[in-house]
Amino acid sequence: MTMLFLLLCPLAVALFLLVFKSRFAREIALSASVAELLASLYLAWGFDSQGGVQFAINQAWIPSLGINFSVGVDGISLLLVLLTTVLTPFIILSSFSMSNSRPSSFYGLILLMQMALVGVFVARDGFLFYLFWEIALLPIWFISLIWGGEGRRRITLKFFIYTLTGSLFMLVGLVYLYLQTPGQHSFELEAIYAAGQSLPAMEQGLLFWALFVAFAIKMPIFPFHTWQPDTYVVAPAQGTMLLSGIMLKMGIFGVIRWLIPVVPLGVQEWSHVAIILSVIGIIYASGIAIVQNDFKRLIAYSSIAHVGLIAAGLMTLSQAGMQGAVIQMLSHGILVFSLFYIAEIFFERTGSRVLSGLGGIRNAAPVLSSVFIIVMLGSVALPFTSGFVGEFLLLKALVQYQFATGAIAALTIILGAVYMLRAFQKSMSGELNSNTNDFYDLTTREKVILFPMVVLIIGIGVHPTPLLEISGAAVDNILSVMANYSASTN
Amino acid sequence: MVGLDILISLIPGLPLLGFLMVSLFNKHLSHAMAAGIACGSVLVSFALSVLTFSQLLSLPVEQRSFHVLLSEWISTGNISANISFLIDPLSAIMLLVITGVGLVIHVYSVGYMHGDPGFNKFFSYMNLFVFFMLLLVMGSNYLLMFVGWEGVGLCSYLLIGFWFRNDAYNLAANKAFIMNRIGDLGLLLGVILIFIHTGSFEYADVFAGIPGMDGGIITLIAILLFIGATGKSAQIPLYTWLPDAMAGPTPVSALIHAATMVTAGVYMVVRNNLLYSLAPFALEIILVIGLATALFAATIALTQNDIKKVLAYSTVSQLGLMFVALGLGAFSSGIFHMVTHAFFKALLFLGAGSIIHALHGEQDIRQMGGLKKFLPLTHLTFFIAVLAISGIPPFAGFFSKDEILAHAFAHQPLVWGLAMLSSLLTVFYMFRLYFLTFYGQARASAQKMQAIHESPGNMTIPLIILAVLSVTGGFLNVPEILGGSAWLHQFLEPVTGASHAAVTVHPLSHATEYVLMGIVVAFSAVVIYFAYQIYMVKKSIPAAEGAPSGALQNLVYNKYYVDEFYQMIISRPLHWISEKLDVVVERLGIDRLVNSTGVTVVEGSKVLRLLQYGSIGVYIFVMVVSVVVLLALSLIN
Amino acid sequence: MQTTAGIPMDYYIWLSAILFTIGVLGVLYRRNAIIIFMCIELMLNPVNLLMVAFSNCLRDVNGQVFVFFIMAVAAAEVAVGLAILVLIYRNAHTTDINFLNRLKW
Amino acid sequence: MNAIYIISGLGFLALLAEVVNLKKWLAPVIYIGLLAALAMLSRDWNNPAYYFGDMLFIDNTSVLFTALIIVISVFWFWMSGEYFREQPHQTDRSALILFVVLGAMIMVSYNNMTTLFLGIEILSLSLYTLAGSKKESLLSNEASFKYFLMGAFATGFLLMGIALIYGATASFNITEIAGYLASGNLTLPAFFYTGMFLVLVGLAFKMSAVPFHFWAPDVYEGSPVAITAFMSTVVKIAAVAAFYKMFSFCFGSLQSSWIPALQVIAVLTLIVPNITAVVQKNTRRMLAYSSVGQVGYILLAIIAGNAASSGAILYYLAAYCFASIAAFSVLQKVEENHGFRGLAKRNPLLALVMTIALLSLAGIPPLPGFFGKYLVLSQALQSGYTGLVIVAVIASLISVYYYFMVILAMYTEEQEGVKFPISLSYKVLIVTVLLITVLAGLFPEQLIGLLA
Amino acid sequence: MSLYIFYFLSFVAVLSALMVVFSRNPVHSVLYLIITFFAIAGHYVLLNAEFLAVVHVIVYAGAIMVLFLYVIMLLNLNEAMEPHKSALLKASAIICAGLLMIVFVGALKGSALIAQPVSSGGDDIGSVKSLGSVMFTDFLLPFEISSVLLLVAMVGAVMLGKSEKKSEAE
Repeated sequence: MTMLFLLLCPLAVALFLLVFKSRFAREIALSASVAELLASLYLAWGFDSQGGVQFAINQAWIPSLGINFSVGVDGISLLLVLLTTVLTPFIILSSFSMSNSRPSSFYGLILLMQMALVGVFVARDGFLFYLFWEIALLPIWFISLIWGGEGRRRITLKFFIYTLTGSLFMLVGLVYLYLQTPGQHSFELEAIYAAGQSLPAMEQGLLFWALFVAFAIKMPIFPFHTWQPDTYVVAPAQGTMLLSGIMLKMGIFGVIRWLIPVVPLGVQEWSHVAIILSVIGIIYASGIAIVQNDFKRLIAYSSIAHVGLIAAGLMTLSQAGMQGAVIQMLSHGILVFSLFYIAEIFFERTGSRVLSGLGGIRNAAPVLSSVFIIVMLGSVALPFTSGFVGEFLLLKALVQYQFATGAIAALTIILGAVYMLRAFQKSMSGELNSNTNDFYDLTTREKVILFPMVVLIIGIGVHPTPLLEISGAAVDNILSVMANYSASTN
Repeated sequence: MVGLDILISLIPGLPLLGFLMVSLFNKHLSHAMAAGIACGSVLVSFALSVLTFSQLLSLPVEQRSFHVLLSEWISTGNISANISFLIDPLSAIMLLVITGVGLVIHVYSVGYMHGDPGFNKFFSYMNLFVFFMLLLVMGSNYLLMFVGWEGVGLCSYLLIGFWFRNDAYNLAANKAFIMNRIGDLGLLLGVILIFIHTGSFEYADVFAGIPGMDGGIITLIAILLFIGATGKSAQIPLYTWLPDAMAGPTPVSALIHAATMVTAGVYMVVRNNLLYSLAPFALEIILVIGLATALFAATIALTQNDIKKVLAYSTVSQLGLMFVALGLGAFSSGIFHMVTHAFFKALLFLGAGSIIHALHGEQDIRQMGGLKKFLPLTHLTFFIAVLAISGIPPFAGFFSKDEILAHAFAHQPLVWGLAMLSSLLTVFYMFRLYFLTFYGQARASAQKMQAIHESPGNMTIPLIILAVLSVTGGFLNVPEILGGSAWLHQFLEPVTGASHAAVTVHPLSHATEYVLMGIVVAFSAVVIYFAYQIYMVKKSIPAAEGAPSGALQNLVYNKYYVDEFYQMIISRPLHWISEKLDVVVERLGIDRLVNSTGVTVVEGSKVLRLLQYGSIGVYIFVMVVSVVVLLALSLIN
Repeated sequence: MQTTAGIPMDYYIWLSAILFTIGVLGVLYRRNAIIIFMCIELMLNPVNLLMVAFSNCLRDVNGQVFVFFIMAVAAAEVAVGLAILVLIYRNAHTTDINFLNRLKW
Repeated sequence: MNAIYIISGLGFLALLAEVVNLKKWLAPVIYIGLLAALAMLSRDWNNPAYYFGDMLFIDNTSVLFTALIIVISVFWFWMSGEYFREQPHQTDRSALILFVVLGAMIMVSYNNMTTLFLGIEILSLSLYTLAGSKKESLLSNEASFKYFLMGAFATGFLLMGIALIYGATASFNITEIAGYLASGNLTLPAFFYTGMFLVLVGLAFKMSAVPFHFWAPDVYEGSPVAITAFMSTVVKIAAVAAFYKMFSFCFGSLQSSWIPALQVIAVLTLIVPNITAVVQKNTRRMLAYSSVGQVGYILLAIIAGNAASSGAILYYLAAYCFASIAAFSVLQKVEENHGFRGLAKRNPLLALVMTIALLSLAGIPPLPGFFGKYLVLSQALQSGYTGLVIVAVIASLISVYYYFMVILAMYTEEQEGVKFPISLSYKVLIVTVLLITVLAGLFPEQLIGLLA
Repeated sequence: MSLYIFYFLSFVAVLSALMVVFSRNPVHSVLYLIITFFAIAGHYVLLNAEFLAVVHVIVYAGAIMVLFLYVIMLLNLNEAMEPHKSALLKASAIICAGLLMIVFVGALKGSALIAQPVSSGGDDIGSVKSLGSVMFTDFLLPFEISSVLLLVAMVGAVMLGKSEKKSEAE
């Protein structure tokens, strides 16, 4: 029931808002997202971290094509659902100060997006997964298009087509797997696993690429990332938050759920390439972030770097790597949301996100400054912040995988510090200038948004164990698939 | 009676609490209350440290270790890191130094920071620093040490950039953080490797596992950890942040950049003495780098005119000396020097702070002089500190430095020679500083001289306390030949003893030791005389900025252009590469490639649409051709 | 195989092919819409001929019946086609097919 | 079968309405007639039978295609009602349209070359006139003329093909021909294959498959918009159904000989129009190219030649037709009101409907266009045509570009011009089409299952 | 004997067909086309399809070509108004048609009929009687729909041909 509510509540409210334009759109949307949050917390409450898939619903949908409405959560799904439901109310809240000529559509699209994101994370049917995956693309595209900034037409179109390219290859891959399922074909997760695992190495390798490219584009991993910085910059703040905070996790989640256990041989064969690309991406994106002057663009590149580390760690196929990836997904979601919100606050106050035009904000806004420092520390993975736990686990996995790779990837802790400190210094320190003269400190609403994030950043950093426990069983499951598989082939 | 576990947990817990209270209620607390909370928390911490220390002492030697498990931190799969504390002789000594010196400096700061708008913030940061520093030394595992390690770096960053309106200070803060991070990278990799090869982060488990490890790995780990140390303890090549870090308020320089944080590297190496003892190559590296740093920094200090810069380079140099000790395998000597150095260097900085305070921010020694009569107490304590750092018996520095030199001689006379050279240079520049500051003509502007005054009590009392410690600190470890019992050495034995199996410290004959002592003292006296001749008799004043000077002097004055060198080989290329990555690779390369697929389609579209020529003749023509082709294809089939 | 008149079936096929090709040639060669239209009629005739020949050859009446329908269609097409041509001529005063090229690209 | 009687009767009625001056009653009569035809169709469901000797064969497949044609026609009349009323020759046009429907119905149920040929001609001749029905417009004239001339030319090839096949098999009856070909113990004369390929050309022309598609963009652009809508839906269904029946059923046993050619045609049909559409500024012309491009996917299903192909084709056509009807309904209103720029502000409902329609055409889930493409591609993949599938995927990516350009124009550009109202009936129409589209996307099983 | 008649008729048909294509005057084209039709009618006679031959002459020569001629004269087309294609286009048209011919040659050469007669119509398959019986039994439906076809053509032609002013006045 809760599962259905999680999917239907935002959908229903979204449709309501899209069809009947309401004057209280934002209040309605906020309530819906809070209800969603409560529902997901209820889910977490009843979740048994030792159990397998829970709250499952499996209903035939298109039986002739072997497609079922099959949803359920395991630990990893649950955490990502929580990330989605936690961030969405804050994203909605963050938009309250936005001048918006079509609020009803805006919030409708955000809720639609939430539905799709939750759907992606809970789907246990290949087709359903693809469906939600694609549906998620539409609202965000419209949000970026309609409420976006300069150059949005070209950029959002590129974004859409680029990500669609990947998705279509994924679809081809999924259909191929579907056709390999024995008897009456099925998209059921287990069936797809069985089908993929029974394929010879060569085909698994090809399938790896068909699926991986989709995920790599979504994350994005170097060199499939060029849609991302432009899109982040041009999208409205809430769009960017959705994109970076939650949506890019779809790609990582895809790798965990729909790639590694599906084609274990293919993954084993090609994970090295994926790791190399990811590690290049870390250094490359960090390097570019260093010279960015637009704060949003800087965050965008930093996000590529972070995601590169996640992907690299994940591809080591180790317990630490996978756990690190999961926890880092949550952490990154929170951090990047906060960063983009801070960027938005700059923009609202000064009309600019250009770092060289800011400065001295610390004088005027000590609370914001403190929050920024904490978020920044999380971003550079200082211990006792959420960023550290994941990054440490990921680096551990990478070092274990290969020392040199790990060492290169670990450069991120230096480069990350370089660009984040630079951003902080340029925007916050120094004397106030003509742009920032009228800067004022956080309003109550902004505090309501940012303080919980700060609490989460430090909370997860100091006590990550509950989260790690939730995902532990699921991660072990996936790893045992790999282990069984390599045991049976050897 | 509360359990000792809880008391131990409170040692770092209280400063954390202080930090939280002061920072969360920043606006609502008066300066006095904030100062009270901050100093009070450190005071209680200190008291608890003393209590813990006494508890430790009351136990037999082999049981002197408390392990307190506070909670689980990261736990997944086979990875398990706890928040747990280890109190053993080494951490107990560190506790005392940190909370003790920390307390003194907290009190001093109340006076020094008086009236600063960021007063509360300052104390919250200071408390946070104490918390992290305590975590660093108390943590019972590598990961917790790393937490403290990074945490103190953070506080250092926050406090260097404390006066954030000044962009130069901010840049200094960034530089400190980033250079520390370079070191941290090494440390982190080392820690990860340790875990991978021993399966645990806990010191106890790791030390048990180390002997079974491959020698190459041990050396690699040792070097990686030492990279961490070079960052935090400002050794070549990562030392340049420390002089810049003097941008922070002077108490910060005293606490963080002289007494405690920068010695974390020393602590870490001593903590891992077993590991290092099994990696002789790493020890060699430490020795060489320590020696080089000691000499290099000392020469720079000779020419500096900023009072804090001189002290900063002196710190670098002294830290180098400590690493020389570590490199020689004389771990307890390193700790000994660290302790005494904490006393007299903190005193020097606080004294300098007092001077700066008195002169309203003036830091250039060329603008000082003749301050003896205006600041008598400061002068006296400063003089004690100068004597201590110069190794004049019976001040603290004499004992600790002498021990290191003795070990050096035993290892290799050349090492001894170089180490002694550096310590003689130290003597020279310290006396140069001392003479230029307190004697001769008052060169400060009249305006500044008018308002000059001795610092208030809450600043001078700390000076006195530290002065006493600088005088007596050496008696902690009076060597046997001077009739002492080398108490500290004995006390640390449970910790450092682990390395004895692998590292043999050659004992020197008593005669040799006496001779060495004599030589050092004699030479020091000569150097003092020279300094006296130059600065008291000839009354020479360092040249003003831009005055012509010899190439060598220029080189040294400009710190060997190391900053510029780094700028040239790291910073600028990094920027250049980043710029090129952004503009060339990203926009003209990858993105262009992506866009070009789109452009190709659009261009293709422009071409293909011409096919739709509009004229029926053409359409039919193409149709017929298609039919022909189709039929021809069918024929071929 | 031969027709009842003793002429080999191949001959009719060849003849039809030639006439059909001439029709196609006319469509390609001329620009006057009416002539082109006539040439299309010229293409239909060999089809008729072929049908009849096959019908004869196969002794199957269906082929001839089909020819009636082709004729009916041809007549209907001519009616509509010429109506369109007249309409265009009324608006454009030309029957040149190349003149009608506003719709393109 | 009765449906065919009803539709032809309706056609005559429409002509009579002019004579007896009952024009006002015409529209309701047509609706009732179409619905009655639809009801009659249900009697043929699960009741395959030959009619008129063996001229027609009505089985479930043809029933569904017919039903689709009639349903689309209902919506078409609804959509074009207002436009029609303002034009002369209302009854003539209605009659011609009904005859097109008749031709289309014959084309989906034919069992004999003769019926096929006559069905095609009834349909084509009506369309030639309808395309030119905006008589004063030179563009309309041109469209009509191009369509006519090329159509007649293509008919020549079709007939030549039929004649050659007749010569080789001595029959016009496709069931007989199929049986004859399937018997397999004979060697066919070479000219049979020529005939088959000429038939392919003739039918491909009607379907507007590349390279026989040249008429389509020009005719779609020049004709009155309602007629374009009709051509791109009903006519396409009929052409596709005829092609499918001819090649999958009649020539099914000779797959190996026509599949290579069809593959080439499919690839061209996927690539050429989709690329060409990219730079189109005129939305109607863009939709024309898109409609040509959509045929490529259907060809893919025909090539795949699975048991499930007919279901896939039917679903694809239904999805495509509903989206097209929606798109053209909007287009019709928008062309009268300053184009698509800034439509979202001027009439959000139309913008929404257009967006959904375009998304469906582009194959974005969960809209039916996606399921259509999915079915087609999965079948092609199942039959091992991976290369073709990849071409189709690339083509559909390209198509996203030009569909989305319209959406961009609607949502991001500003256009001077006031909001414009649309009638209630029109609103109901487009909302209905929208709902059908969305529901068909959410519950595809029901439609796919019909032919399973 | 009939072979010679075949050759003669074929020669006439091909030659006049070519003249249709190549004569400059539209009226001449029409006349040549009529000759072609007559030649083909001759073929029908040769093939025992006398009824068809008669119908052919009536429909094509009598109705269709008259219509053509009527339109040409209505539009007053003559040699002077005849648009000309460039030599290049003409050449390419000829080459293209030549290619089509070659393909046909390739496809049709050596073809032998395999199919056996399905309905044994005997020698009188071309007679009115046999045609009629088939037309109104087997081909009843096509016969009926061709009425629709003609109706469509009629309605269409009228609709297009009607003067617009009149319709506006309605």
